[in-house]
Amino acid sequence: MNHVRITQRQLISLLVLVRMTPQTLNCTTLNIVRIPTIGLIADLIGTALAVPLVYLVAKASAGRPGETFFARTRRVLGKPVGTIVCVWITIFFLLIPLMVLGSVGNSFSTAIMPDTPMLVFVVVLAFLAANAARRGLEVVGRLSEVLAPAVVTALLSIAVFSVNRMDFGYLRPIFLPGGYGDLVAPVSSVFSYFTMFTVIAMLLPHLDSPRSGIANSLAALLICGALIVIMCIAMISTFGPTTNAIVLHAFALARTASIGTFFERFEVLMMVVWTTGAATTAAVFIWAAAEAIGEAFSLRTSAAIAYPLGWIVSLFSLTSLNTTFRFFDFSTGPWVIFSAATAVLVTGLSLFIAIADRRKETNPG
Amino acid sequence: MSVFVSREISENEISIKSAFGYSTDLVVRIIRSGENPRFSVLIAHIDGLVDKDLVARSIIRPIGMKDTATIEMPPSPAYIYDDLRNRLLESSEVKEATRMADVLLHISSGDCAVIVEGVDSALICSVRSWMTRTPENPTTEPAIKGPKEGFTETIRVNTSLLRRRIRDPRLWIEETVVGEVSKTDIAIVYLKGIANEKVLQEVRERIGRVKVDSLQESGQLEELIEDAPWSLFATVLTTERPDKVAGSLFEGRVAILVDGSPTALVVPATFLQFLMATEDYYQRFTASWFIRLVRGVAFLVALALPSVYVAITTYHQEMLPTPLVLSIAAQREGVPFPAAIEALTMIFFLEVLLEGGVRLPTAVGSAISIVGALILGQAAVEAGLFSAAMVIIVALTAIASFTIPLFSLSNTVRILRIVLTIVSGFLGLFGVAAVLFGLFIHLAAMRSFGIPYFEPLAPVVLPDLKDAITRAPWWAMKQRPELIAHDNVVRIGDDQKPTPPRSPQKPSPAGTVGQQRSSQQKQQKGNASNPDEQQSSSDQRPSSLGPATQKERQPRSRRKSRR
Amino acid sequence: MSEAFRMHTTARKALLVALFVFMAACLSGCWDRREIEEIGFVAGLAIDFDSETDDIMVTVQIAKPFAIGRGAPGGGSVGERPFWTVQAQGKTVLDAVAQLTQKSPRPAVWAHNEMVVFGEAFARHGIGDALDFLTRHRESRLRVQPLVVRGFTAAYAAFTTESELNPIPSDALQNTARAAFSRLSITTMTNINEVLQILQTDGVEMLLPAFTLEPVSPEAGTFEGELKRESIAYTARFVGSAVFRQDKLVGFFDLQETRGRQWIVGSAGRAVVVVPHPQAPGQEVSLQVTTSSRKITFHDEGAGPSFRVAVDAAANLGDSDSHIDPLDPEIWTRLEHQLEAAIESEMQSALRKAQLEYSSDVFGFGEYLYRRHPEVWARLGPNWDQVFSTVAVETSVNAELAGPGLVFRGARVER
Amino acid sequence: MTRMQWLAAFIALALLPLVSGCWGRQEIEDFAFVTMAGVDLGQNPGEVMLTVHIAKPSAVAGSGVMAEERRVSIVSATGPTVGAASESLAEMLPRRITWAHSTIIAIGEEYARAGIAGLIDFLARAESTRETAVLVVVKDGTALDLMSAEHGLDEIPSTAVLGMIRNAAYITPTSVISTVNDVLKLLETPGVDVTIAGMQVRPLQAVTDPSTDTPGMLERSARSPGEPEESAGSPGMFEHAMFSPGVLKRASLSSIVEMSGVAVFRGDRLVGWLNQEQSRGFRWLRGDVVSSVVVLTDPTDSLTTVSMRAMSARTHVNTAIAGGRPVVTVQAEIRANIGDSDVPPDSDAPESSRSLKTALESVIQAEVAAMIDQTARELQSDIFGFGTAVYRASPREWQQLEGQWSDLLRQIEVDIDVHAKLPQTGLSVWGH
Repeated sequence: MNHVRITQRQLISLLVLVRMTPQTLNCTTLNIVRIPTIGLIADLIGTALAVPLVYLVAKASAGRPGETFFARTRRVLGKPVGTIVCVWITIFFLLIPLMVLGSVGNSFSTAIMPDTPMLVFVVVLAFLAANAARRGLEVVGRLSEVLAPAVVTALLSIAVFSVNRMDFGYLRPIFLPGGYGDLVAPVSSVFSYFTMFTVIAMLLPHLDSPRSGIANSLAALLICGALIVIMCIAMISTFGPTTNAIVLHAFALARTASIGTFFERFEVLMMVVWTTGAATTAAVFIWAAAEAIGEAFSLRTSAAIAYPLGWIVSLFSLTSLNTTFRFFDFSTGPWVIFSAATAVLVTGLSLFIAIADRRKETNPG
Repeated sequence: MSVFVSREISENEISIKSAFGYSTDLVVRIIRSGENPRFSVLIAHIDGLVDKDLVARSIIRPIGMKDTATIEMPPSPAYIYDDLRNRLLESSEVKEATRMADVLLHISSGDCAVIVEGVDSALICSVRSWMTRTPENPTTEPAIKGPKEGFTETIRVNTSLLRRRIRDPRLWIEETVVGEVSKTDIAIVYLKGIANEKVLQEVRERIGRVKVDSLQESGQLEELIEDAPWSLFATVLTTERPDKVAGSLFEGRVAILVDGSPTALVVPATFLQFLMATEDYYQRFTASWFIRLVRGVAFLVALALPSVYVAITTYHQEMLPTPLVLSIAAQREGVPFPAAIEALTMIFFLEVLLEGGVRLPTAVGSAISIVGALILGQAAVEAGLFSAAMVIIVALTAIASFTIPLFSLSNTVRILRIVLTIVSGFLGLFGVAAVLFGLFIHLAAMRSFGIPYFEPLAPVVLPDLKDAITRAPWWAMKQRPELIAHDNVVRIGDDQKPTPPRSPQKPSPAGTVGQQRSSQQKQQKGNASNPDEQQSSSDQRPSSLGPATQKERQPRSRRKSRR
Repeated sequence: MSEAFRMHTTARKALLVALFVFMAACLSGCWDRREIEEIGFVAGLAIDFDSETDDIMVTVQIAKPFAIGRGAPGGGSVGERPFWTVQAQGKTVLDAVAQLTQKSPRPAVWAHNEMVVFGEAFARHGIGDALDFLTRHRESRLRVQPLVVRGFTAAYAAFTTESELNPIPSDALQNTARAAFSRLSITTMTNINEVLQILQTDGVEMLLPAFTLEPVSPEAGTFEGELKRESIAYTARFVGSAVFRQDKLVGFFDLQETRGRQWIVGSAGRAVVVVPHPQAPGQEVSLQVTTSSRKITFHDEGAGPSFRVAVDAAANLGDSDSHIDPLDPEIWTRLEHQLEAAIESEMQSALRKAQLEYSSDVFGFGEYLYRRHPEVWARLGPNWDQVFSTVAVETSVNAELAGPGLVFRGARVER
Repeated sequence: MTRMQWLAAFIALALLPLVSGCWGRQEIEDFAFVTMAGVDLGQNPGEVMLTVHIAKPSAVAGSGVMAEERRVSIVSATGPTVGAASESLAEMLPRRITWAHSTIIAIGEEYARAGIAGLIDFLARAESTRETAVLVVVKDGTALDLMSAEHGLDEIPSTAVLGMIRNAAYITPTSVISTVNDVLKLLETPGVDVTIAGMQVRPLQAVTDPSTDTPGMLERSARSPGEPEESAGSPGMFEHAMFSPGVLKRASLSSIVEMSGVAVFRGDRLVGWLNQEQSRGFRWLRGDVVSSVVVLTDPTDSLTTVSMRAMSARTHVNTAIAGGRPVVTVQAEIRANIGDSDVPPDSDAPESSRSLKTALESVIQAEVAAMIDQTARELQSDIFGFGTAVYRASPREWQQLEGQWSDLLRQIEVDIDVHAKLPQTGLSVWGH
């Protein structure tokens, strides 16, 4: 392992930024619910469900500093199986920048610059992301350390300044009768986004104090959960029953927000958040994927494949997620299933590794 | 030409003269002195670089007065040589040189060479004296409050300016020579014990690597040792102000002085330093807190205003309030160019005006500003070539860019502004945001002599944020920059916040008085204009600089190996 | 001594040469000089045909800079129009233009002319003469935009239209045509250069944008168009395109047919297509086509030559009269099918009209054959006019719904 | 490949799309800024006629504008849907339309009766429209009437209209402000119906009719500047005042625009109107009255009137289903001051104030009751959202009632309890 180190604060802000970015774009969870409040409950349940996942992965990754999750997988499961697992998770890692870039491209085309081809946004952002990823985790960490507070402030200020348009009455009713079945889809959607946290398997070995990794990951998870709930409440009480019809929730909220009667141009803020948040998120996962590939195929330097990965990601998101409907279909269908499968796989593996290691420790040799 | 100084004085004469190609400013004189035996002494120096009176008084007169007759034993040349060196020569600094090349170097540096016949070694007397400029108010970094002296072209004067501010033996000065032909003196100045040894080693290595034939200005050295040669951003801080260099030394930085250049180089440099003026440290913190914020905003304005204007008016009209959008549209009606071209043309004219103003004598320079700003601007709007809004935007940009204290950063901003404007013409605000983000990546990845360039913003170093975008009061800035001053980070003692005596009836003798006094001292330490008191302050509170207490404090200072 | 002498002569020679050059420049120069304020900039040209006298009438609109000038003191009162028009008649276009100089106090400069308007009568008579004039003239630019007035209004009436937003009619007309072309694809954009190329090429005919001039009359009681100042007589409205065979006008395409032709030739930009609501009868949904492409293939088996045109289009949901939920896959596919049907019917109607009524190959099928299948063209080319009218053209459309705009489904309304 | 080559290749390819660039670029002066839009039914069935005001920037912002030039240009187009009509404006406009600055959307009564869902859908979906644009329905007229009417004070009609609606909504709470977003939300929420501010355009000849009031401001601006003062009733003065196309000069100001209550919808269709008192009843019920003047007949002397200025109203509405029909209890607390009175009331304060209180209470009660009569019983429209209250409290019950809610509304039982407080007397103590 090389000497790159990130601090605890950088880890938390990185995770928060990564998780909040999809929330500022297409918030698909709120589109698939029948009544908006279910989305709110789904947010809470999804966050709660993510806790064991994050805990187990963090435990498995932070247990032995200097050895990544993948190295341990390959050690415990043997090389061929371990490599397959590595490839699986790498593909999962690459799906996230794919989605984020597709989402950003569609959002820009829908809301801000309808005449510009989506290609431009995706390629420019993929270039920036690959560039940051190539310069290594410490640079990405520094970026997110600055951007995450900015993004969180932007989101909170949008929520705060649209308060005079809110009607908290829309938070009722909480359930339609016989509505427990309605929860399945939104909860799995929320949870699917939280599986992005599996990236801590790559991050924790680089933490300057690996032991704090578990606590920090959980802290980031809870911060995200709280922010998402706040945003969700703001959106539901502002848009009421139209919440699930809106394509870009945070953007719509930004267009509603105003300070007094003179400042009502928060769209600019959203645009900057989209650009920076998406580029950083894509950078994190391109870096993680590059690192994972390096691990799986024992490459000397993994930074060199950042650009090719950026290329691949932008190519795929331009061919497969180039319309809003395709993006929507993907993010509510295959993505949820794939991420759920990955979550099960990673959780299982983490458990298995933990048990195997403990057995090894108890009877050495 | 022989390699070493010869015992034959005539041979030496020929060597020296031929080495200088019989240059007319070379003075070589052979003095024959003494009664019995007579001895010959060769004196060589360069006219104009030496104090002629001093040569006559302290070299020629003692040689002439050397009375060999009184001595019983006929003295050998070696005896005369020793006698001259140890007793007679009335020069403050006498060195010996045996290699002819060294002798020549000293002669061309303004020393006087004294060669006694029969001795294969030369005495080098320091009699340097040439026209120097007295320290003046630095023209590129003027300050309203604070010392009014700046570096001169003479390295000795410059080191003396620093010595006067830091009267401590721990101010170490290492000298080396760079330049195969110009043989320019370079001084590496630092505070031993505060400066980071790694940085220091890096500086030594990089300067040692430099192979050039001549070095005329510190700017040349800067380009040869900087970290990111292709970057638009300077990774070496340049300044003309001794107080600024002294302050930087106290932060653990290393200064490099170059003979012949009134500009000192300070490394490692961080981005925010380029936005700081020395005055920020001398004014009360409330004022500098505000002024730094203003400057920060002005920096963003200077960088991005034209591009944001172009982007919003050509791509995102919905983001303007209705009255404003109609007003701008009315102004633009009839303007023949697209807004991006209009902005670029105006920026180009502005740059031409600026450059013209710099090149012209001051008297004519003001005429340029009148013709350029007033007549051209107004006429262009009236003629319908440009819109009034664009003139306002570009003028505002120009004024904002004048608030940037350091020239190297304002040059960077000038270039980036054009890049941003072009991109905004293509891609609107998305382009602006993307370019700024790319810049951010670049800045976050850059280092200056091992220190992250964008520190303390990326990585965030919480204690250092006290002296970053704004400045905390002096009594709150207890630590030197954490990543730079690695080993000795405490600079101000505890409880330095001045408070009035609690009750006038019972003044607590030690506490309040001492506190008030030390706060005064801090103020002075900032501008370092009163080293006496500063010395006494460290006497009173040895905790601040002393190495012994420094060890005590080390565990308390939060040091992390952050990169 | 000799050296000094030589220097002396060199200097003298140089002086002489300089003097000579200077004098030559002074004495002979400035033939083509024209001060900018002394010329009349042609801002538009209209050509009509008087069938009774067989005369060609040329109307030229010349800009009055002092009335256009922005912010200039006394820059024209509200009633003043920033141009004036001159008319002249002649047997040919050049003849008429030559007559113009007798009436114009300033020499006309054609370099800034961007538009030529043909009256319908002149267009039916043939526009070759005018094209010849415009290409032959030194100052005239090849990017001049030709337009055709549909109906019996004289072309010069176009100069009496005025848009409140754009004081110069030719500018306004051109910008309107551009918007109609790029936002709606209901007209074509072309220029003299392209027109000449088409005339030179076998197997393709030209299509020019057409507009009507509707008289503004208070009695009409309609508020379509702009509310005019009193002095303005007509309002211009783009109504499709004019179909030519060679240089002669043979008929017109309406808006839908024009767009049908644009789909086929692959130059449709954005377009709005209104389709019936898939659930609520009598309601409509408008779809905004953002991108489209087409592919032509040629088949020559069995029942004679045939073309296949396959169009790919992507559309966003524009708006809907009543509640629509595009996330419902069934509605989605039905909308796509309806869009496909709408585009296909537009193409078919254009094809029918061009083949059966005008037998004018405005789609360039012949040119396609000439380029891709020269051997077939060698066989069919000589009597392409007949072949074109009978050739079978199959059309197919593949439409995709891309985005819903800012909301997925609109207001839910119980009716 | 070395990293520099990778980088170079990536940059080159990344820059490639930029070469053709500037897709969305549009210079600001090439835009047609819609400041106000109006929607009517077209002449042919199924057609929509869209009329827009387009700001003339030079006329709005320029200094040397001729007094008689209008600041906006009016253009209209028809199409099967609003979106199609909006696009077909392109057929006759030399500039590209942007909706980002349209603050007012006017709706003709006919169109509103046919259903506004299409309009709302367009406004919500398009990327440049404002969701905060305010809607207004033109009573007994078309949107075109409102848009071609002149406004005395504000040169930009949309500003004038917006100002009028604001005044009516905040100062004399006899109207509501409904933005596109609000309407969209109300259409989606079960158990509540839409209300939109109403406006009316009356031909100015009616003004000369002595039976109606003659608003002075309008009368003055009706005269062209420089025209000699004539007596208000002079016959020749309004001869040219009939509306005519062509340049609308100030001299031809021919109609006045005024607020006229609130348009009541059921679903997306206009079903009826509330007059001003009923509108205020609606505002009392919603409890968002910030200031309102209520004129009372002095209880002690039936010839004098006292105007009360309500300072705040707090309302608690409870909706329940009892015996198969909705029972609504309204508890309102009004704080009011005495505004002015013709005759200083008796200084014998307690009784007088008590009787004033009951008078005020009964007026408010009557207004609320009239509003509920008109909407629930007459129009079967639930503009307050009694149904929503049921839905929120017990969604299960609502599911059963939803189908028959409009019938249930007819049988609504309302119990209104108004409690007025008169804490202050204004700046002067009464009884001088």
